[in-house]
Amino acid sequence: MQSKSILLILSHAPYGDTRAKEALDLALTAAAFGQDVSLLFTQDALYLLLKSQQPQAIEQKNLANICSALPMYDIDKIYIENNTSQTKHITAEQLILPGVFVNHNQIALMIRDHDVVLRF
Amino acid sequence: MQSKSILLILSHAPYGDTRAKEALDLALTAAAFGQDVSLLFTQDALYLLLKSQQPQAIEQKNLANICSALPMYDIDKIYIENNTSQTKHITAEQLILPGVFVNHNQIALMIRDHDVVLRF
Amino acid sequence: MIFSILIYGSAHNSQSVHTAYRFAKSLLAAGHTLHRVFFYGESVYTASALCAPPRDEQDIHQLWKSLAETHQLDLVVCIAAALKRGVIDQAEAQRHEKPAFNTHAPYELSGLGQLSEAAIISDRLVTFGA
Amino acid sequence: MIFSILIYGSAHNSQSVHTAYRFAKSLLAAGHTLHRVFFYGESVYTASALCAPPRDEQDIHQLWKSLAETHQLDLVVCIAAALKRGVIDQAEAQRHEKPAFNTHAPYELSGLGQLSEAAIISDRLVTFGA
Amino acid sequence: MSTLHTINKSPSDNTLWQSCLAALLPGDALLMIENAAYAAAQPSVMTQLQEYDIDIYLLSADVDARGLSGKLYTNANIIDDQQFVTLACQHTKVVSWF
Amino acid sequence: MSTLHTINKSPSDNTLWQSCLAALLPGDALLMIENAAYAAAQPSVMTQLQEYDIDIYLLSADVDARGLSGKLYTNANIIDDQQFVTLACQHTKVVSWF
Repeated sequence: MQSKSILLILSHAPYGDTRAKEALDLALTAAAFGQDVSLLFTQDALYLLLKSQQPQAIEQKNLANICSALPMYDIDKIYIENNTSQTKHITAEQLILPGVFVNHNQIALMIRDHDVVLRF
Repeated sequence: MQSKSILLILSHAPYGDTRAKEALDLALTAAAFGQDVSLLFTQDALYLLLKSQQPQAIEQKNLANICSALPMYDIDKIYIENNTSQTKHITAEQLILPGVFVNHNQIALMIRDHDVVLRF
Repeated sequence: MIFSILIYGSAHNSQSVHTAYRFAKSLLAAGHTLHRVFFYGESVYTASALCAPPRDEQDIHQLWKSLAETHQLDLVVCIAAALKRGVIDQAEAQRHEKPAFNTHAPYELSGLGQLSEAAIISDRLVTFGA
Repeated sequence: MIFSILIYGSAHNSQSVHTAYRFAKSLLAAGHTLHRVFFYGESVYTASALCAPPRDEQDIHQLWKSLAETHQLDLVVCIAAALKRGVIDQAEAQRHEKPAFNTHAPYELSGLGQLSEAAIISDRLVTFGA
Repeated sequence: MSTLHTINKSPSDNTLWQSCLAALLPGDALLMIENAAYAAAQPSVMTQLQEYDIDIYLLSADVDARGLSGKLYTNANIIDDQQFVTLACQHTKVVSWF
Repeated sequence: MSTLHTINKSPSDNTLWQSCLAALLPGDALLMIENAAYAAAQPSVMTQLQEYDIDIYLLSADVDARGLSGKLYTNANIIDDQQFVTLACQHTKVVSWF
């Protein structure tokens, strides 16, 4: 089966709805199927990567744990919207996963250069 | 059964989701049950009142028709957020129903002065 | 004090049904009365007994059901919102000639009038939104 | 050209399932191929055969079903998203010991791999969102 | 190598609109569907869109449903569902903002 | 005659937040639940809230779930579910922004 480059853009925070979780499930499946997956964290999705999440208080799965396991599933192209991290006063040290910080221009070019782009 | 004053604040546009329709259904029911219902159109809910809606093209019910029938169901306290109509460049002549234009201060006082306030 | 709760958030795509559940448990624990829980909009899916969540995830249908059975709660599901979404009890399944049904007591299908009545009877009506 | 469609919007609380339906009809009318329609997230409720919309409203379950039968479409419903939401076919009802089921052909429960495969096979994957 | 972007929310979802606009490249196309049709009736949004070297489209069913014909502040192309399919073919991919 | 306002979306929903803030009166209380807990980690939003003569609350379950303790730019009261019920009793009504 041929391979395509897939860019998954996450934009929503964890826990308030299932959007972030379902996007991560999709990323893991695509990687398992041998696709070339890149993950871009924008807007409130940056909150997925915050350390010290304890969602058992609201009876939900820990999505930060899923994120930190991404490299084990061969998803190591992790990008983070630069502007978002500034607006939200979040620094690289507060994140459970290293990523490449990109600006709006670079994001536009990433969207152009991938075969398939899905934004959740 | 005693009566309470109910303020229903609508904030969403018609057709994209069912929120506006379900809020209108609730208003009609509350009025039928003899409640003292006031309706406030804010944000994108102002679009509910635009003339010439033809939602048969997307196979949905015409919500403007429901709105224009509100006075027949004894709902005649209709308020419209002033700021919204300015931002959206919508004038009173474009609306299928007359309403009292209110500003943010007046809205805050309306919320204070009603027994029950539901925002959809 | 007499409370009623209106839930409007999606049963399986929003935190609000669970937040409402915790609020209900807490007000009961504090000795208040919960007159009615009204499920409207996308929250009506809570009443479907066919949901099969993964073992390590919460079963929000079951959580509300158990709480209702323990405290004799009135769980009312908006019938109009439920029928269009395929949440249907035995009586409605017969009326609409459907081959199966997916909800039953303590969840009860009824009209929006039950919400109006709850708003009047209760000292506080608290909404948990989409 | 080979198309696939990913639907993510709520079946009964969003316009997107209907917009996707019109897009599918149009691409088929233009002679293109529709490789697969994949229902994910809240769109999985489309597959429930128990919905009973008012007579004057559209029946989105039936619209997709008819289109699929006319054109032999592959309607795949994400099984993980469906089970947690109570959209369940006969086989899964048995496995999970549920007393009833609410979906059947042409809707088919399957994994997210079907979406990955569709993304590879198709010239265009078009998403209709929440 | 151009992209057809679709967007389906009104400009009240400012976060979504700003993300979408930031992703537009010259030669791309933007199709405003469902509640995004309301954007075409807001002068401020349409003025902002003029800064981009892109083609702008609206779906006629959505414009008619919302009573927006005659209230548009744009010369966007109003297309039907068939032309939506044609647009999807003419661009190398479709990206949906929702 | 005071109101308890609850809000459940992050400040990315700017339209919701501005509507809610415009409705606050002196003596009211604002409880940020679910994704609104993220607001407490954003200095700009908390600075704006300081202009209002209201009490501000957060639900501990939501703060903990999101890993926000230690990242808050506010001295809002962090309360549990029981105290949420108490707040609802202390105010004459509850208005939910969602």
